[in-house]
Amino acid sequence: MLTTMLHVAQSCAFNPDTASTVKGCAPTVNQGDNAWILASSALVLFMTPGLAFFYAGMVRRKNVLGMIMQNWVVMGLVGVVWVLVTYSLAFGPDWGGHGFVGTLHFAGLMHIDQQAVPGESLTISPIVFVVFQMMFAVITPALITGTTADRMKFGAYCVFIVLWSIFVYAPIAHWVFSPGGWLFQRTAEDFAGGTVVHINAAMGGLGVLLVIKNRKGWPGTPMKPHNLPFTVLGAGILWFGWFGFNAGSALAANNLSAHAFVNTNTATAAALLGWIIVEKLKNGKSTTLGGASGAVAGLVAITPSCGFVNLLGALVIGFLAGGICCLACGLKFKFNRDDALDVLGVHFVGGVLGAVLIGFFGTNSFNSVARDGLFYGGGAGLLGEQCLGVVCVAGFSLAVSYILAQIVDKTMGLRMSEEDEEIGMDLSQHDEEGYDFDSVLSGVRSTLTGGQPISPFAKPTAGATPGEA
Amino acid sequence: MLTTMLHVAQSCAFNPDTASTVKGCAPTVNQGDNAWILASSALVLFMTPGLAFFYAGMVRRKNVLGMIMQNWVVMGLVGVVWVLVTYSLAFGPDWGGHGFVGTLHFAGLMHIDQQAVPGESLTISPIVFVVFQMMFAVITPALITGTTADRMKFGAYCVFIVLWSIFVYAPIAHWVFSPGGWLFQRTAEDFAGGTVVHINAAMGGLGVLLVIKNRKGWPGTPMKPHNLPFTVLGAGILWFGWFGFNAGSALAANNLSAHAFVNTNTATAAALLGWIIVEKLKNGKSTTLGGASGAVAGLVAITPSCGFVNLLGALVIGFLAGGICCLACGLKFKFNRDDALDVLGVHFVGGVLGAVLIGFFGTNSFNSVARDGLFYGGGAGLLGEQCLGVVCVAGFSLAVSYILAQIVDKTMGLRMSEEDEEIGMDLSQHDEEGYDFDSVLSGVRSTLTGGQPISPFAKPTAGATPGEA
Amino acid sequence: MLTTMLHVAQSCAFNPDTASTVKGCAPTVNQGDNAWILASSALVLFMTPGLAFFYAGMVRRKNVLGMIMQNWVVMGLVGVVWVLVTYSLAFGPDWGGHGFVGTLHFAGLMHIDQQAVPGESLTISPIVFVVFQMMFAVITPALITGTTADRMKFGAYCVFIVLWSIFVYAPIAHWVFSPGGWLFQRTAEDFAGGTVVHINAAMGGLGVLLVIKNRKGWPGTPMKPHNLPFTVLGAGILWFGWFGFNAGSALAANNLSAHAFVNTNTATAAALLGWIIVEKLKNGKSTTLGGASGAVAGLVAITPSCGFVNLLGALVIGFLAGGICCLACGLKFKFNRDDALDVLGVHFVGGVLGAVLIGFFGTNSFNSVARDGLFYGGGAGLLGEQCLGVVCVAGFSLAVSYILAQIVDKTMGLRMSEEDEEIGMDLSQHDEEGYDFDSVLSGVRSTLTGGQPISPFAKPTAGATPGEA
Amino acid sequence: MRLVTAIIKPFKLDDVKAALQEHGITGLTVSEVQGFGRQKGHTEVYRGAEYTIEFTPKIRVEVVVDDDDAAGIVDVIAKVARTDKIGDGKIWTTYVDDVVRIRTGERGVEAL
Amino acid sequence: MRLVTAIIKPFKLDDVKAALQEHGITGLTVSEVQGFGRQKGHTEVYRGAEYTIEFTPKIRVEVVVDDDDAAGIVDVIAKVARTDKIGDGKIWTTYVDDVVRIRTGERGVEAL
Amino acid sequence: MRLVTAIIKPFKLDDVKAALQEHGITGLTVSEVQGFGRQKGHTEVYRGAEYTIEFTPKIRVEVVVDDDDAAGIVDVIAKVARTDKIGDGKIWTTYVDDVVRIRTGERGVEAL
Ligand SMILES: Nc1ncnc2c1ncn2[C@@H]1O[C@H](COP(=O)(O)OP(=O)(O)O)[C@@H](O)[C@H]1O
Ligand SMILES: Nc1ncnc2c1ncn2[C@@H]1O[C@H](COP(=O)(O)OP(=O)(O)O)[C@@H](O)[C@H]1O
Ligand SMILES: Nc1ncnc2c1ncn2[C@@H]1O[C@H](COP(=O)(O)OP(=O)(O)O)[C@@H](O)[C@H]1O
Repeated sequence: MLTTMLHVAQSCAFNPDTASTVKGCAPTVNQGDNAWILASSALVLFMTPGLAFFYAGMVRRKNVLGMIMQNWVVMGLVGVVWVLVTYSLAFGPDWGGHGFVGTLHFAGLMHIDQQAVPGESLTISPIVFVVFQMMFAVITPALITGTTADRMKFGAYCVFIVLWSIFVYAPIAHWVFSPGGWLFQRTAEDFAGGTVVHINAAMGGLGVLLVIKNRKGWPGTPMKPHNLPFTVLGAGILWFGWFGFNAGSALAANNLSAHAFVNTNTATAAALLGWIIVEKLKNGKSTTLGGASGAVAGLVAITPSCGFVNLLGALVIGFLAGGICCLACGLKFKFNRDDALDVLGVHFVGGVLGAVLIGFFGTNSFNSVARDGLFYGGGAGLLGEQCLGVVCVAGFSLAVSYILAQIVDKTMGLRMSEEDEEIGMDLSQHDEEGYDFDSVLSGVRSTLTGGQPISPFAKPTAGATPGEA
Repeated sequence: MLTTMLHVAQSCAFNPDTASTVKGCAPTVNQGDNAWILASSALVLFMTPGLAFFYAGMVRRKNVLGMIMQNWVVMGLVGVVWVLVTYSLAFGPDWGGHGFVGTLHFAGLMHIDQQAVPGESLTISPIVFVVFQMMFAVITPALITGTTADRMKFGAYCVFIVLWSIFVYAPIAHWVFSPGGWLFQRTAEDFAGGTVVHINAAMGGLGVLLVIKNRKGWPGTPMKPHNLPFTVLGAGILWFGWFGFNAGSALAANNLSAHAFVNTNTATAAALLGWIIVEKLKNGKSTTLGGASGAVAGLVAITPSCGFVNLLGALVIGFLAGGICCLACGLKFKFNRDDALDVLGVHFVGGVLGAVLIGFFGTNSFNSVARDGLFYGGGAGLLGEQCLGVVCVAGFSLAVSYILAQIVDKTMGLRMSEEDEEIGMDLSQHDEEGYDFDSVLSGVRSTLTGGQPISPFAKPTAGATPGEA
Repeated sequence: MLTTMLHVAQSCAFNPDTASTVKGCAPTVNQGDNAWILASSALVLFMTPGLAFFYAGMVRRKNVLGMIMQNWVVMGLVGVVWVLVTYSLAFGPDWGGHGFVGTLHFAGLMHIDQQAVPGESLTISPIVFVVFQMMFAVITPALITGTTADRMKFGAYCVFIVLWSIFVYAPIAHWVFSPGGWLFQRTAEDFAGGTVVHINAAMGGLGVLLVIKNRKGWPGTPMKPHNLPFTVLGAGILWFGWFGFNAGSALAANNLSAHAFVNTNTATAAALLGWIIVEKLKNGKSTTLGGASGAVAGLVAITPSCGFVNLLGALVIGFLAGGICCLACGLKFKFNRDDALDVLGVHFVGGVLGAVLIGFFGTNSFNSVARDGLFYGGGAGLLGEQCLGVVCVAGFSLAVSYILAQIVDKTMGLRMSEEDEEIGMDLSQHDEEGYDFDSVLSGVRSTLTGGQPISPFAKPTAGATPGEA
Repeated sequence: MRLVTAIIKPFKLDDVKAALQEHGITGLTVSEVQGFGRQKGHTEVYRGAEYTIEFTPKIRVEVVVDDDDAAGIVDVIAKVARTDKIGDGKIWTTYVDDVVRIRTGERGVEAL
Repeated sequence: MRLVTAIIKPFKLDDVKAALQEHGITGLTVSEVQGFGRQKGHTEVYRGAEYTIEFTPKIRVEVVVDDDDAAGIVDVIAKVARTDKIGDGKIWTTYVDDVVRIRTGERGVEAL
Repeated sequence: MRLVTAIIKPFKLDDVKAALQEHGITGLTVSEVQGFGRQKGHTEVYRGAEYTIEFTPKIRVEVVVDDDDAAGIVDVIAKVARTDKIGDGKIWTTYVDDVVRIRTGERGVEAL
């Protein structure tokens, strides 16, 4: 993203006064680039249901729907908040020139024609940029649910997500992705969101975790995954969609997208192997959950770096991410912090690895706006910027997330009651059950009680004659 | 779709005599547009398996495969019928100039080079248009199964679907989508098929429902969803694929596709929230099934309007669709009509909302061939056209569907026997069971009886020595 | 693929000396083509998880994860091996001019700028070609698991797959797909991999089967599919992804891709119908598994032919493939060879049908580099080439696969112990269980024993206070 | 006291439960079982491989009752669960020494 | 010998098992059942259609013990499984003629 | 009459059923249970968290038979279900007062 946006920044894009209208620039929209970024946007959207399954398979049966719903509803909440407010906060003209947050100039997508004008190098429609970026804003808060699984009240969770999108996601996206952002201007490199998405989400989760504490009974009570095929299905969808995430971040269908694509796949493959090899060495057997987790760790780690490293870099970053994240997942027991589905172990550790290793493996051999890292003669400057970026994003996200969680907890209560937690999210939060497999008991042990209370104009159906129309 | 087709109509496209060949026009095929519509076609194809899971999760376990199969087989039936006959009926040169149905000029895709020639504005290959439209023709009859779930005989169902494609879908697609169609020429607006797909399918379902009546025991017998994660999986696939459906209907990868894309996502997000808010207010809790249903309601409602309204319009249409469809689902109990999976409540109500609200929210601010609606100073003219379109499509579809269902019922019998219904579709229609989870009993309670009767050249395998090769 | 590669071969592509650099040729990269092939690559990648579900649904519950993992890990293994070695073996400059295998010139993607240079007709980035081809190399060995299901040791399986990729896949891909390959030069036609992928994988499976023999208890012990919805989900993903596989093999978003697309869908639809009609006639009922299998059979058969036949050809090939593969699945009982999930019946028979029928139905009416088959006045020449291709690929693959399987078996042991097979792959190979649905027993019958042995820096957590943070 | 065990057709559970409640029974325990008997199973076909499922799903209902009630309860179940078709199931009774209600520690008839 | 059958709340299984082991029991058999009694079930809502689930999931524990141990075992279970909330379940004992350990063919108390 | 209850290894069900049929038994009822005993369970590992599953899946076979047949039936099952490995299971018999065939209302041995 950095690559192309840089040029845009240097031309006219973020100065509403000089910007020409879409119509005027229309000929420079390249339909091929548009086609790829539209497809990429759809791919990234699909990642959120994918994540829902990745997570839902790992929780106990009684929480399957609660987990799915927490991910699903983010598509609704952020989908609306983004076009109304947060897009503008993230990508609007910088507010006051501090590089901290954007103004509300593009709120409700007003004046959007003035932004992301096809300039010297940005060849996609402005709205395509809006929707592509939206999908990142959607999946990021959804990642938080992996840490906080099984114990948040649904309503309070929704409120938290909206606040978090506004007060955490939008500023950080501005810092890193927007040409006016202060990290962007220091040329900290983050191709597709290692800091903005992964480190940010993991710290968001940690912030909430410090408020809501561990699950009841953890770690003593066994909390086995209830449906690992779902977890692998989710991981498969994530891998698939991540090509849009990473290769789409070139904002064009050019050679750079191709490099990002091959790096993404290579690192993911290497991380998959890295994770299961470590498992094999430590436990004697490699696991399917490990294979799925390793792939995700690789995808996370290559996210910031896919446009800045070469194939060797991708291989090393991926392999290290797989192996190290595998080991890192055990740490939560040591710290006695119930990061339920290992968001810290995978997204924080993987995200940091990916961001920091750019400082070593970065090379501008195929990406002219990229800088060389330590191993390619660029000195430690890039490494310093990368570390600065990681620390600032992590620190800001953790602090503000913790404060937001405290506010919501004090006002509405973030955590479910012990009894609700025991019953499970599905029944306690949604009055639903995930599965009804008891082929025999189904339909006999339950009774349809009363009518359709949901309809204001429908009378109770007690009088309806069954089976007759 | 309307947008681009209009120009095509004005040039040469549907006059076989003057049409140039593909080769001649080839340079004007834009590969970027082709790329997006090819991708969109794949996305829309994927919606049908998605729909299968959306529905299959909602029925009882004993009907899971029957439901999946009814959706799956449509891809086979319509996939063949479309290229042989119905494409031509829908998009062929108008027959007799009444705007009612096309001729068989393109049957078997003959002379297809003459159609959809890259003219002034249509920049995709003719065959790309054929396959993109095919996917709409596939999913539309599949929607019917939501109303008629759990009680149709498989063979008779297949016959009905073929007839329906020919006698209902093809003419209505001609009316609305083909430049020669009478509704098209009155400039009734339907960007991606609110009338052709959703209202049409819902009325098709109602037509069948009036013939086959309610499920045995409905509404007294509980008929709980057996696998809600599958339903959400299906909804996720639908949301993903719908970007192809709606943004692909611009038939190019241009600014209009971008607008359709952002409107689609915005309305869907708003509808998701609208549905679960209404649930929360009425029942005290919002549900996962509601979240999934709300998204689908939003997707339905924005389908006709995504290329004609601005962001505000999309927000309002989506939110209303979510809330109102949620309430509408209760109506079936009042009317004592077993619309099993609420196709009327979601697709009819949502489709009507989306089509009619164009009359209010329509604006030509970003789509030059669009008309302004009531709220944008365009007067009531557009609203009138929209209502006319809705009424005519609904009336025609209901009437002809009812007649076709009667014919099939009188000749082959459409409805399963009571006993088969009790046993479930999986065993009674297909001799299969969806799941075999009884880890322990599996493989002991069943016996492999006899050989492989399916093979004409294979002898019974009774004599085969187990476990030896 | 053949079409476009041919021209490339004739220009400069495979001569490293004369090749211009990417930068020099960059203007001739068409972003629309790039967009479609990037999207296609993502689609084809998605097929492998799809295949995992297609297969995993058909095995018994106790093997669900083992089956998924065997497919999943291929994405890791081949993902790494491909960029390091096998891409170069397959598509590198021919080694010694025999057309047998490529050199290591492109190993590690070095010198990749010299290859697949946008020449006269190849308009995508070289790396895009690499990743698109990678996805084929990934899914092909994964297909083998269908034959060998439920009985291979995980570690030995991984070793076998790596060897097979190098010694079987790479040479055959070179023969058929690389302009330097001997079959390519004889103009044997294989548009998207009927020989390279399907016949090759099926023979690979047979090679292993001859070594590891039948599953314990087969055919006497019942081995019912445990989750047919997963199988259909997988088939749906396969159908969706196959558009990338086939229409992407045009390596552009042009009219040829459109033809390949419509042929793919048409043949698949016809095969779906062909299979269930044969079932209906033989067994009295058609099945969901049949519908899914028929679609896959059609996809297999149209793979080699989609760019060389017209609509009629696609219809006939599809319908025949559906019907004949359905009958062929019974043959394994006659031969007493436990091809567990019918890879021979579907991929070998379907692949051969598709490849050979090009000899009859091939036509150059829309693909200028294609040859006419028997039915279009081209004589028997093409048929001869097709048969030669089939026989050579099948023979080489079977022989080398058998030898590799023997080597691995003699050194590491390929087959699980009887006891492990009885326990199932999930527990015996991975210490995991697919599902934990016993809502009640879950969490009570198991105990979290001891700490997190995986982490070297974490102490056992025995002392952690449950439920407190 | 007596333990009445009934193996019945699943779809009869609702009626049986209602009838027992009417008869004054306040508690019972139900489980899913697979029955083998005169009733035939069914056939499933997967890619031409035919499986015969010889067991049919049944429900086991268990009620502990006072000795005097046992015969009446058996009659009620026998009447309500009957469809006159093969596979309607069996009822048997066994002698129970002692019953405890865990919540209160009550014993014997009090515990029911 | 006696067969002790206990219907308990699922989350109590672990404690009951541990207590029985401490009491010297070396084997038991457990199954999932659905209980109906004073304890109310719960409600589920799907698109506005409300279902009442009247059965609650329970665990059935079965232990065959020597006659002399029966009373003690019943007491142990009754104590450990108790939560004082409705639905804690029941325990009953029945008389067992004969027991065989399949592996060895041992009979009676030896077989336990 | 007697109720013969056998806890066996799942994969033995087929043989047991066949042997009982040969012995003249026309009906039986089977259910899935979890056994705890001398036989060890297994271990599962998820992201390094290790779970021990102490229960092993078993099948419970129940047959009501005439008093005279009981001993023979027990012997048949004991013989066929035996693998000589730990965990083969148990068989026990209890006394049954009364049996009813629901379909016909027949009682006692007639009802079997
Ligand atoms: N001897 C038996 N012991 C235990 N259960 C039996 C016995 N005979 C039959 N059953 C149970 O009763 C059910 C119905 O028996 P079946 O012979 O099919 O029909 P019917 O009772 O109408 O003659 C069987 O499915 C089985 O569960
Ligand atoms: N008469 C009975 N026969 C068999 N099981 C019973 C009987 N009464 C109750 N149960 C079982 O005991 C469980 C608890 O009973 P319930 O009446 O809910 O609470 P409590 O035992 O605390 O009074 C029920 O769910 C049911 O499984
Ligand atoms: N006292 C008992 N009461 C009820 N069931 C028992 C008892 N002891 C063992 N079982 C059952 O028998 C099964 C086998 O017992 P186990 O001790 O593992 O092996 P074995 O019978 O070979 O000594 C157990 O899994 C359990 O289901």
